[in-house]
Amino acid sequence: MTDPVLEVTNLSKSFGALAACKNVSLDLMPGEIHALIGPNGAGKTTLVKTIAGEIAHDAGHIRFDGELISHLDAAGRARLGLARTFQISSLAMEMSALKNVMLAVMAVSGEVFRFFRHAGSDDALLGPARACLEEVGLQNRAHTRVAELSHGERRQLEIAIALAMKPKAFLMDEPMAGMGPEGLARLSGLLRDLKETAPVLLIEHDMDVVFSLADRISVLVYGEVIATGTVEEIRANPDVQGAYLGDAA
Amino acid sequence: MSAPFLKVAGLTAGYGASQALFGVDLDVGTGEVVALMGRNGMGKTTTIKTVCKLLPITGGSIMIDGRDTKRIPVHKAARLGIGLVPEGRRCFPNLSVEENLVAAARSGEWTFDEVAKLFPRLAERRTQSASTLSGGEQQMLAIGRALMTNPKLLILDEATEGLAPVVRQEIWAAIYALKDSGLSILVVDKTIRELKAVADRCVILERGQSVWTDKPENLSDEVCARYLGV
Amino acid sequence: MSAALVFEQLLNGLQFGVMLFVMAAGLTLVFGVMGLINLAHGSLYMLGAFACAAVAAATGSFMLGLAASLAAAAIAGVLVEVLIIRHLYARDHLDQVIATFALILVFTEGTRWAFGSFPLYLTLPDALSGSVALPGGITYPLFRLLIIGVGLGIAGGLFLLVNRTRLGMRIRAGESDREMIAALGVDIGKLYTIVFALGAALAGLAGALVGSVQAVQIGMGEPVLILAFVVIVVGGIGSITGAFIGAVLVGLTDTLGRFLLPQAFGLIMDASSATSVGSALASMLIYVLMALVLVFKPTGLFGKPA
Amino acid sequence: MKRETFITLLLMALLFGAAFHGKTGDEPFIITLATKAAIFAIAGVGLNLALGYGGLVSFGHAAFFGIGGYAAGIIASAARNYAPVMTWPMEIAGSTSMPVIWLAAIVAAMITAIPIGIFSLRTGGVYFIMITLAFAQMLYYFAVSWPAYGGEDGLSFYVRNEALGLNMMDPWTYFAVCFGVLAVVLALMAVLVRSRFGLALEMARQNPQRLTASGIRPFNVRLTAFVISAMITGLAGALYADLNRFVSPSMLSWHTSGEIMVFVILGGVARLGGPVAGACLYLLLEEVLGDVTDYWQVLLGIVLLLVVLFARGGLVGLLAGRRAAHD
Amino acid sequence: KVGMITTLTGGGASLGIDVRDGFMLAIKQAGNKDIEVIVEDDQRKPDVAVQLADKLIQNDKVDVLTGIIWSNLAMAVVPAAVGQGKFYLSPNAAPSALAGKGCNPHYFAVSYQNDNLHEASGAYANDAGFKKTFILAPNYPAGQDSLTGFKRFYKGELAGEVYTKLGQDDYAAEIAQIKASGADSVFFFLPGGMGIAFMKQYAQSEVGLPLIGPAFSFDQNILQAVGDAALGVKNTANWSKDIDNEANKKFVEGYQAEYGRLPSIYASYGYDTANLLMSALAKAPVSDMAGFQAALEAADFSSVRGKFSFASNHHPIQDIYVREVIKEGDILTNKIVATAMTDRDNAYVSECKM
Ligand SMILES: Nc1ncnc2c1ncn2[C@@H]1O[C@H](COP(=O)(O)OP(=O)(O)OP(=O)(O)O)[C@@H](O)[C@H]1O
Ligand SMILES: Nc1ncnc2c1ncn2[C@@H]1O[C@H](COP(=O)(O)OP(=O)(O)OP(=O)(O)O)[C@@H](O)[C@H]1O
Ligand SMILES: [Mg+2]
Ligand SMILES: [Mg+2]
Repeated sequence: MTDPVLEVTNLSKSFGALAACKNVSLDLMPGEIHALIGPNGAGKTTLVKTIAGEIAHDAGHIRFDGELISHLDAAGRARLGLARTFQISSLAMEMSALKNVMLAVMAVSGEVFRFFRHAGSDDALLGPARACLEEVGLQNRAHTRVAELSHGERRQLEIAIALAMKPKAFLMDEPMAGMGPEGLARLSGLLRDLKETAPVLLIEHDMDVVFSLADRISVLVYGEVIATGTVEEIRANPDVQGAYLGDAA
Repeated sequence: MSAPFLKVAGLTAGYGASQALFGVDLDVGTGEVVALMGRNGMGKTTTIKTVCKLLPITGGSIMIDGRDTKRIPVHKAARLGIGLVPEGRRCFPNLSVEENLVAAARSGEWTFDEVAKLFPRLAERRTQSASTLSGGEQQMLAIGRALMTNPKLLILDEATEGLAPVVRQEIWAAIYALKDSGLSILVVDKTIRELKAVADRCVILERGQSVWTDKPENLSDEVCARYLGV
Repeated sequence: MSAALVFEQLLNGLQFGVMLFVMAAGLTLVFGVMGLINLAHGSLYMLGAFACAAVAAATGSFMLGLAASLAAAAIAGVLVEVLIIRHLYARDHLDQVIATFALILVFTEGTRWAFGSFPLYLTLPDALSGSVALPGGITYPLFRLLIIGVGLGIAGGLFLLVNRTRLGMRIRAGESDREMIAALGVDIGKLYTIVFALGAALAGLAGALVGSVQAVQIGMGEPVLILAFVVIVVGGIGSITGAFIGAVLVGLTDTLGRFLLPQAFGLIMDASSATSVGSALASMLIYVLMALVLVFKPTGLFGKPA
Repeated sequence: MKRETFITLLLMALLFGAAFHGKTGDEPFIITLATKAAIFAIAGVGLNLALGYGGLVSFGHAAFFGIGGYAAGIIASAARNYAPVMTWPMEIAGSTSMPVIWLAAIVAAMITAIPIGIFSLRTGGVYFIMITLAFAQMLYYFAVSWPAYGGEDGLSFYVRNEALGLNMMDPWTYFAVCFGVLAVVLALMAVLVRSRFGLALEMARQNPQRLTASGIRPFNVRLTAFVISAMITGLAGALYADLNRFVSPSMLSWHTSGEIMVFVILGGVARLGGPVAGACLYLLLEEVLGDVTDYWQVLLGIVLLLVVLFARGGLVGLLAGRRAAHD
Repeated sequence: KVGMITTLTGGGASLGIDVRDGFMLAIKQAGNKDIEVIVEDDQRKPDVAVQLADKLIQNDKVDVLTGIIWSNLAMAVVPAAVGQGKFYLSPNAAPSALAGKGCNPHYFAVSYQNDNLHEASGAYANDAGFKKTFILAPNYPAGQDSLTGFKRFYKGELAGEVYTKLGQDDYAAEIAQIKASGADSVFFFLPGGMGIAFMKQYAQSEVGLPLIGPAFSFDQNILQAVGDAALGVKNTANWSKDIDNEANKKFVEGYQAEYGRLPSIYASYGYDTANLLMSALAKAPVSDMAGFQAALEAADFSSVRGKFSFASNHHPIQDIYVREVIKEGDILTNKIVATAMTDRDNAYVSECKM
């Protein structure tokens, strides 16, 4: 049996009296898309934030690529190959779309403290950045300021940036939200290809997408994982239907 | 049918020098639900912003309740009865949930208690700062906030984004109820299936122009493929 | 060093703190709540003091002077907001810095032009001057007790205004997203004019009150400006409670530092150099305090984490 | 050539032309004024790296300006008095050589900026403004009341320091030196902001969360920018000390911080030529309006207001238009 | 050609304006058309002052500089100016550094040496029989010099010695210390607004101990702002408007007629400076450096202070008086009540080698 790329054991996190994650255990195997679903406010984003190292967890362990990473900060974890997308787009509004991606390319190359060479004409950055924009269908918007992109286009850019980091695993927080049907189809295809190189922990409220893409699904309710299983198992689970799916099952 | 509550004709608008709308026609009658559709970046949000006077009108006209809005400021336009749920939520992060709701409230049937009935989660989080709400909770807050201004025309720009399926169903149910109570609604959403069920009419935008306006029944696969990419 | 002296110095520190709060109150509103960097706060303070002195001299009534200080500063506030600040909300904060810096020049030299270069006479009416005996054998100037009262009153009033009224919510909402609050039907422009004028009026009142125990002169607003910013930042931007606690903390630190540091150094060196080293350190003390607070609490004592 | 680059060159040409006019017209004071503008422009270029490109609004750059100035003053006056600058932990002799003094000023500014930066960068936004002010004020009060180097009275060293055997007391020569330094600093800055580091810095300003998620610590990037910025401003301080043959705590006061900031904002934040434009305009106004009336500062204020209200993005913004998204 | 660098804007403008007005009055009264005065505003910034000096010397080619109010500005300008061979006549600031080792043949202080008035206060404290004086001044060189000057002549015991923050406005803590110290008198040097604030607060605290201080806090322009709180306070000065001599009468009356206000001590320094300059010019042209210097040294003019001569380090030898604040009608002003020191030169004469 292969080892999981990402393994979360008994992770807990509270905000004051509110326990956002309680004893969550979860893993991400190579080559899979593992969907994380659950009602609003269940703690999904919180879980992603603790895994990414943006907020500290109270208890539990996070193992990535076989190593414990709890002691690393967010930047350190990103450098190990853990890329995340944000539920609410987090981009540099005054930069062009291309530059946003170039920065990610540069970050993985590790050569940040270079003061003299012109970055904007550096093919080592430009080439991969252009390729990533093309993957998400933004090649025509490369030189547009992010502030001038529409909401859906920004969502696509989020994905392009994550791609540019060439990570070992993706944490995607509602990547499809705000994207039109066309972008949705494109991204679904992209994720299917991508999971072979790097598995994806996918948070998504669009059940059509989840059911068609996910290899495994975990359901988080009130901070607890109430079920993990295949699409069929989850669809059939009455608890999940009641708490989350409604008619969408 | 009486004159439409919102009447947009030949509207052009844009962001400074870059024009984004090149002629949008759109009517929303009293008690009518109109769906505004189109691919990403086609001008849906821009249309809505212009209707709310967040962007200046550069050509064409917008009439709300029979009044030309060309020269009136944002807050006056809102007071003509528009309740906006903006794209990207835009809750006031430094205010608590309750403060977000009551800050701009105007009297009418929607009160804090009514909103709490629709979204019990908001009542639970009453004193929490809006900046720490989950994405979905913020979305609920934005909808509640617009309702508390007791508008005559509710504008929802991707209001169901990031909401769990159950909640989304509740919102669509609420939209039905609102429509029955005589509220006009202009809605942008990406789930065509649900839109079709609730809308009286659909308007499709392409490159800043309204290119197709008709009943949702007539939204053929061919039209969808051509304008919406499905 | 007797216990009575220490107690009196504590009282002095507290009183100085409250006085700082009075000086900072207007800025708390404009900067702390509206989020507007207003360097001209000190100028409005000066304007209030000059208006009070001029009217008090002309009419012989201190009370009329106080009213004039409120009115003059409020009017100046409205003018400034409508003519200048209003056009800058949508801009970078830095544009506000330079615009209000320009206003300092205009106000300072404008006041000098109108009132001459010499300090003005402004002193308390007999009814408010003199000392009262406190328990413990301390006599304490009446007016300073009065300032404590006024400070507490303003603090309470502002707290209620900002945290308990819809006006307060709307201002705070406007600080984070003006466009959105306007799109919800609030005339945020008018609201901001009113609040700015209120902040200006408070600055003017503080100028008149504090000016009557200090000097009414050109340039009196500049040190106040920095102090007021220190107070607000130590307390945490946006929090009235914070500004109040911050003011008292700064007041106590400054007063006790001035008093105790030279004595402390006196234990380890000769008297003369102890005074000089001690007071050199004392003059830096509030900045040390601010730096320490911010290093340990990067958003001030009561500020919301970013 | 990009419009902004062109404007920067044009500004430099104007500055040079003004000084040259002073030389040919036998009005040495114009040269002195141009020198002052060049020096403040250097300080502004330094600040602009932190404030404009890095979004780190430092209200304490007077600290570095003053530290640079005092480094120059102390070393030069030590040399003139044949006394060592310090004897512990090692003995350092004074010097009157400008390059040595510049280096010392840069290093002194760096040494001061590192701890200030480490502490200040824990905060952000307005808190950053105020904590940098706090550190500068501490130094200011220290300098005012510390008697060793003249306290509030400051420290005179009478004659400018020397370099390359040139007669620095000649205004034109000294102007040429300062102008040269300004040109070098501008060129460095132009390269720096377009480099990889410049890209990271821009992201640190616009969206630190994204930078972190990409694996780069915003703190490191900011600290580096802050320290480089301080070093440039420190160098300007040393030049200013030499211009006046005098240093005093007023170089450390918040007015100086404010003034440098005004130059940058007036000229155009995050614009290469911004500080040059700002310093030149401000000093020019001061000079011209001073002759009009005793109350000239009212006029100055009004002109500044007009510029802010009607020139978005400062002077360079007015001339060059909005910055394009890609460059 | 005279270049005057003085403070005309901002906080300290009143002093600069008085010096300028006094200076101009003297020239006008003398009907002198040969002297051209170029006045520049230093904004109270040392660096600006230095640059203005450069300007006046290089561009306007002035022969004589004057006008600076503040010691720190003087320290910045004077060495540079005399270094370039110009004469500098100080109408106010005269820091000890320029009186002792830093003295220069081309530098003349017309006003006093900085320590003088403080020394006189010390001497007066003895005369008044004070045994336990509490002394305070701001913590900067002039403040430190002030307390040193006071102590140089004061023979009693110190009840306390306090340095306040420069620009401080609230003195409650110091006043409390004074009350607790068991002092029998208070000496303070707090120029400008600091003095106004201190005296008002002192009066409100009803401490009641006698105050003494140098004239700077009791200047004609400040007194009105202090109000009745200043009444009866003793201060030491080398000039007062009631000094009885022809020159002073002409000055005081002329000043009131010209500017509509009573002259301040700074105005008197400006006036004397101009008269000294004109007296020297009458003897030798500036181009004759040695001759002009000798003519200045002779101090052959009628000073509003009465006796006036220069010590070997170019600082005045003069009488220093004790004045008391009184009310003349509605206006507060000073009246001489005693002489604190006669023919006082200064403590640095021997250090000056020129
Ligand atoms: N800093 C915080 N302080 C207090 N409560 C918080 C904080 N951050 C999150 N919460 C609360 O924790 C709960 C979990 O939030 P989280 O963002 O993880 O939800 P989510 O599962 O991602 O929901 P959604 O699907 O709506 O995005 C929410 O109820 C939220 O209000
Ligand atoms: N602030 C802006 N400045 C300039 N152009 C803008 C700005 N915002 C949007 N645009 C442009 O205007 C056009 C219409 O954008 P709009 O946001 O209205 O699209 P949309 O239909 O709402 O798309 P989405 O479904 O992605 O939200 C797009 O081409 C977009 O790039
Ligand atoms: Mg979430
Ligand atoms: Mg949109």
